[in-house]
Amino acid sequence: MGDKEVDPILSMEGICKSFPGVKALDGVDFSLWPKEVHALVGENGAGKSTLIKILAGVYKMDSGKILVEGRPVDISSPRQAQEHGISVVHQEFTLVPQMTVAENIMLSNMPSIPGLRSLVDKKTMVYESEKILNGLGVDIDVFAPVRLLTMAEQQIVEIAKALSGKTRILVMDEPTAALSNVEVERLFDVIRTLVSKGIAVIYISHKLEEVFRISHRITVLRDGRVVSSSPISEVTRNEVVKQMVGRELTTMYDRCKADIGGPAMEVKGLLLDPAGEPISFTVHEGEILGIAGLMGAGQIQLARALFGIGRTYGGEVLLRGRPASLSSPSKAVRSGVGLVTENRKEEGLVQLLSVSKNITITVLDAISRRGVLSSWMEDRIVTEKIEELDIRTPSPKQPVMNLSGGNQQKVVLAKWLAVDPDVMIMCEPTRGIDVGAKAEIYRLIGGMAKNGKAVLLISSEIPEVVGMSDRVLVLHSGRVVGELMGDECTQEAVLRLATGGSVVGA
Amino acid sequence: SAAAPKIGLAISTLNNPFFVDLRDGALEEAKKAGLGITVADAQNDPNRQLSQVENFIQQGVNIILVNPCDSAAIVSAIKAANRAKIPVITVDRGADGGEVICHIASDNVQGGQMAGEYLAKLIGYKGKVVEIQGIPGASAARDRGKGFNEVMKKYPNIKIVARQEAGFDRAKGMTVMENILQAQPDIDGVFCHNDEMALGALRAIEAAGRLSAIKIVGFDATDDAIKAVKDGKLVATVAQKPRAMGSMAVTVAKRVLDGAKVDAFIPVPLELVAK
Amino acid sequence: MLAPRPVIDILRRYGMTFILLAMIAALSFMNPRFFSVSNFLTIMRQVAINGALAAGMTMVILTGGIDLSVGGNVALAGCFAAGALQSTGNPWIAIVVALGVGLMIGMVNGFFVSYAKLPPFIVTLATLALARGFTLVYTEGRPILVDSPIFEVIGGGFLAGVPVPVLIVAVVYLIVGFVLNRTKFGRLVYAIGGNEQACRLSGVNVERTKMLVYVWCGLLAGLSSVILSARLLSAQPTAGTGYELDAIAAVILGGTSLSGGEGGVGGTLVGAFIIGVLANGLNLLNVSPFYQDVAKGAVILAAVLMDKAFHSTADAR
Amino acid sequence: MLAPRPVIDILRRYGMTFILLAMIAALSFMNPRFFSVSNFLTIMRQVAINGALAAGMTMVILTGGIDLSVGGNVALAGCFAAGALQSTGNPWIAIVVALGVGLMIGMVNGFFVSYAKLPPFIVTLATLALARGFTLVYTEGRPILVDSPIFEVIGGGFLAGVPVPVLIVAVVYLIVGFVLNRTKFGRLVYAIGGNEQACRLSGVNVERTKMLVYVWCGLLAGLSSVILSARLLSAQPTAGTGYELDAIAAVILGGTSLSGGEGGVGGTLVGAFIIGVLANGLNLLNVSPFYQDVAKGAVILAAVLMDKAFHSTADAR
Ligand SMILES: Nc1ncnc2c1ncn2[C@@H]1O[C@H](COP(=O)(O)OP(=O)(O)OP(=O)(O)O)[C@@H](O)[C@H]1O
Ligand SMILES: Nc1ncnc2c1ncn2[C@@H]1O[C@H](COP(=O)(O)OP(=O)(O)OP(=O)(O)O)[C@@H](O)[C@H]1O
Ligand SMILES: [Mg+2]
Ligand SMILES: [Mg+2]
Repeated sequence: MGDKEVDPILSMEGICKSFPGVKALDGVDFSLWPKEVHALVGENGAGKSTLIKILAGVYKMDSGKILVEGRPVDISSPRQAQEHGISVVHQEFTLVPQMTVAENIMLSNMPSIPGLRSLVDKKTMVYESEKILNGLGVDIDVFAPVRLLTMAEQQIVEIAKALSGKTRILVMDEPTAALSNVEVERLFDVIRTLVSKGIAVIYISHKLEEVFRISHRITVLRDGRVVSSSPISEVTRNEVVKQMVGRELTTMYDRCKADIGGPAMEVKGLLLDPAGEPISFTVHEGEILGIAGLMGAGQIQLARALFGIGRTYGGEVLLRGRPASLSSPSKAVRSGVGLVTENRKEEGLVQLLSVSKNITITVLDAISRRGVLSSWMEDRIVTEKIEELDIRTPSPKQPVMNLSGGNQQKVVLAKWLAVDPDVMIMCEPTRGIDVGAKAEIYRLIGGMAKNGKAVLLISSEIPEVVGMSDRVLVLHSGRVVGELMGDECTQEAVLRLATGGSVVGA
Repeated sequence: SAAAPKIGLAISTLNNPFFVDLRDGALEEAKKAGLGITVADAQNDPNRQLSQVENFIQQGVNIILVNPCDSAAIVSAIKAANRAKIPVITVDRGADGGEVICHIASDNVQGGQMAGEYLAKLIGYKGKVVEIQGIPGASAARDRGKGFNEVMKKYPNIKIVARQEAGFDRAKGMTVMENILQAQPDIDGVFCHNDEMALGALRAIEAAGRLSAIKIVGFDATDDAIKAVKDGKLVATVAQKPRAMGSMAVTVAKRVLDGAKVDAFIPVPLELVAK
Repeated sequence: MLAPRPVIDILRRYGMTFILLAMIAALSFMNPRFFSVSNFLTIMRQVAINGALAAGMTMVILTGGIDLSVGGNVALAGCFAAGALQSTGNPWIAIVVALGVGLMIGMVNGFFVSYAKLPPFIVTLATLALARGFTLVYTEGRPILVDSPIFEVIGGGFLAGVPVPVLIVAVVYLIVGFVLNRTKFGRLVYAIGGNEQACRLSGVNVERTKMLVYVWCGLLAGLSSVILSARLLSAQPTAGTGYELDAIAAVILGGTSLSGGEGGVGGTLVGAFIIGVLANGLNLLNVSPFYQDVAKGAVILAAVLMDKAFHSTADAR
Repeated sequence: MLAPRPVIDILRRYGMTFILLAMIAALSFMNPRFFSVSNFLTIMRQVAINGALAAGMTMVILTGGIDLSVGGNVALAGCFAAGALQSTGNPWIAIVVALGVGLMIGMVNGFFVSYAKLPPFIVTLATLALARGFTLVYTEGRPILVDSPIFEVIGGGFLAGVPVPVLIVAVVYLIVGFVLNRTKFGRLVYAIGGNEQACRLSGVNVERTKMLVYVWCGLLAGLSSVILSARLLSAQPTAGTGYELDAIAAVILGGTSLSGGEGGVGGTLVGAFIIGVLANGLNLLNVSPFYQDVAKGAVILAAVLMDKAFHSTADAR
């Protein structure tokens, strides 16, 4: 428990950091005591990641100082941060895709053969990494190359990596954005164990429910300034939300259901695996169809198959009653299907390009005449989307890589909202988005349905799926195990099906 | 084909009409004599040439004609052939070691001297001269430059105002000459280490309208160069008679294979081609 | 909000241009003959060929690819064109042949890179060998005369006081600049270089775009071959040897990254001029050929170092 | 889960090896003299130099870099070593000089690439020019004789029936393979090529690792220069021209990607052999030199295409 009598293990005082056009941090004071989990919350772009990147030696602060155990320290590289016992799980993954899970976990602490410092001890590496993964309660093949893992698995590897060294201060920037409940629970167990051993944790998350369960202290950032910092017991969730977004939020999943029309997409006997079971379902115009399941249940694979990525072994897909060939993403897009990928960094965005160029990449035909782009039409769409999604960027010309994680996610959404496809498949659309903006995005998704579009919503956040969908399809190890509608569609029912149970009363 | 003795001809480069002519001379003669012949092109890389001679030895040729990329670097290839008891004849460029039955060549140093003397005479043994060199370090560039500069040193009133390199290449020759023309308001003569560069330099000089004032001498007497001499655009080029050299090499090879004795050095006379 | 730092931003953006200007100033100081209209025209004429090649190379490199075949392309296109000129006597047919050969090689490269998904380095290395081989087979190693008044004008003529090759290349740069900055295709070139997978998942036809990029590069190599043989009034079977490296060097000096996605054709022009001015300057100063390579290496290294220094002072972090 | 498909996986993994074997089979069929112990020894001796260069190049390319300076390095190291041999008469000193020069050039490359963060293409293009220039200045364009029994043994000797250069290169491959697979440094080489930013954020000393990679490459170029001058018993100022392309081609044919992170030195050896066998076979078959480039281009293209086909059939998606 954070104990004010003890000296803080870490103090950051008067931290300022500016980027061209943005003052990301403006005199932030932040203290961390041993044995505490200190939550850092705030809107997208509030400066959370910037603060911890300064702590991690990624960015150099403009002014301010950092004290570790009361002594001023100079952290100008990630290596120096590590030497002070600071380990970080960054918001964007820092994995080497071609290397194995074990090698990634032990990358900065490669064990060597006793007496031969430069030789890698592969046995110890495997043993150590398996130990860490077991501690996290997951079963991931440590010999698998990371590029073959799902996002959730990669997230866990990322966490395991931070746990591999001798850590005194563990920083986690949205560690659970890609995790489902089961893994979150395991992670919390690990965090509690670490805290009991005297490690201090900085925990950044937009999932306030988690924040209130795990942390002892909470600091709210807003526009690069600390709005409040207090023990968790002294604030309520609503107060925190109000401090973050400056207003109260009442309803999240408020949408007036649209009129459900004819079938927009019919999936008939789709085989994702030669030995698997065929998947069939229909989604109608104006309908939001949720697809739920545990990690690895195959939702993402299904979504990708419907968008022409990855191989299928049979079955057909009808769009508005007509057979459609969705053999490649470009064909899918032309047939009126869109896909918000779950991995925004690798698959969603061109990091070097500006916000505006990322938004319009899906609608270049619409904003050009005989191949020549019209900057007027482009500006119009971009301005509209930036406003609609409240994308915080100093200018539409800002390279997307300079945006905060949540704002990057909004750009991914914006580029698909700009297309407005007949069938919108969304994988984890609100990953990394703050509570304030989430409600807005839900409203936009609802709006799509209202305009007669069909939405396939895939998310590991069961409340989101349940709250938004007209109907929920539950997957369990590659099979459709149930379909829930209306009152029977509750979190408990979804979870029961997803873990292999059966529908009550069915 | 097992009956006819086989000749291996290792050529330094076929990216140059001179050596193409040499090869053609050899091929014609071999055809006439009914000998099998294998040609290898080292693209001016001595190591590749060594590999090719090694490959000839593997192939079991009866005699090797080699036009070395470099006199020093060819020695180990010749020694390898010596070990395999395959006779070696060098063509155009000599070898610094190993046992060579016969060397057939015209002397590049002498050619440089001829070019120098002729150019000096044409400009009245005084004035400003430019030397455009071949690939630095290549033996033809070394030898031709050596002969030319020996002559130039004899005449105190001739000044070499620019000495630049153009890689034996026509386009580069033109570019380099353009640049030199910018720097030098008065030029009386230009000597180029080969005709390709001379023809490039000619283009630059023509374009600058200074052809009447500048005498250009090339080297190799390629078809294009001879035509330019006839048109009065180049004043001269040094003919090495590559075709003759090639056919001579095969003739000598046949004599060696027939067991006859041959001279250790057979010079192929140089000739100054001028109008 | 930070105060804008216009000076530093300009230095950062136009670093290489300043370095080019500094080179020109230094050379003018060392040899007054360097600084003359006629010498500048000479330099521009000389830069034309590498300039045209480098423009196409910029597009290829922007997508994260590379084209090593341009030199072989110049040789093959030039010799075929000269052959066509000799047999038909019609210079326009010859030009069409040159462009056609360039286009064909570009299509072959593009096909293997984008549809067969082979590594561009090895594909274009193979087509380089193929082009060189076919050139030798066709010419038997001998140059072909180009005898046509039209070619004489293209190589050595003037229009409104500007050498024709310079005009041609200026137009090329305007077009390529326009294509890269203002068209859908150009936008996709950058996007694919930045993140090919993200483009594919946005429904972009990545293959067609990459294919087209190699076609452009091949076409511009064909155009270069016309300029080159017009300059020499002859087509050389060995033409273009090593041109790929010069073109790539111009692109990278100009700030386009080999990994793609960043840069542009304006920088490439500056890069091509740096290389051209350097060669011209070394000739004018009559630097011994033995020392020219040393000077060249040192100047290139100094240029990128200085450019980097501008960037670092401008960088926020 | 899919059933394991061992045959396809082997094809996928060793595709290029099969292609090499197929080439050998075809050549043996076309010319029985090809298939003989002495010819294989000849090929191995010929492959030695490119092999040593390509081993170092593999490391550089695995980190996502490139080293164009190896050819110039071979020339400079060879000439300095030959000079040292002439002046001291001690072949061991000469060998140390060659390795030292290689190491130095590697350090210069490494410094500018990793600490000054300049693009490797342009840095090594500059050091290539510098090395060529210094070679010319030092030798004044003249080759230097290498007259030493030790060098004769290195270039042409046998040990237990195996040519010495082949032995040297075999040891090089064993060492480099071991370093890449078993040492921390080797694993970091792969990691940096896979995701440099991730390595940096993980506290890996990226700079030192990249520096070392260029040092290795330079050192192996120095070693190649020893083998080359021992083979030729002379050091050439123009030695090594174009060797960088052959080395890079071997690396890429061997399955290492130019973007880094994937591949290995075993594949590179196969790649170097494909290039060597092809050259040897074309000579033995008496293919006209004019057609050799065509054949070379076609075979390389066919090889990567076939390898790709193996991969595609093996790919699940
Ligand atoms: N490298 C950069 N260059 C320019 N601006 C940056 C850079 N990194 C962050 N910013 C800006 O700094 C501000 C703070 O960003 P930061 O990533 O810290 O937000 P965050 O609180 O982590 O948000 P999120 O919840 O969306 O992850 C944002 O306005 C962002 O645009
Ligand atoms: N490209 C690939 N190659 C090999 N295996 C893969 C590949 N992509 C996914 N997999 C495997 O297929 C299974 C299903 O993956 P999928 O991404 O569909 O899961 P998911 O249900 O989306 O899980 P999560 O909720 O964790 O994202 C996983 O076991 C994953 O490791
Ligand atoms: Mg963040
Ligand atoms: Mg998933």
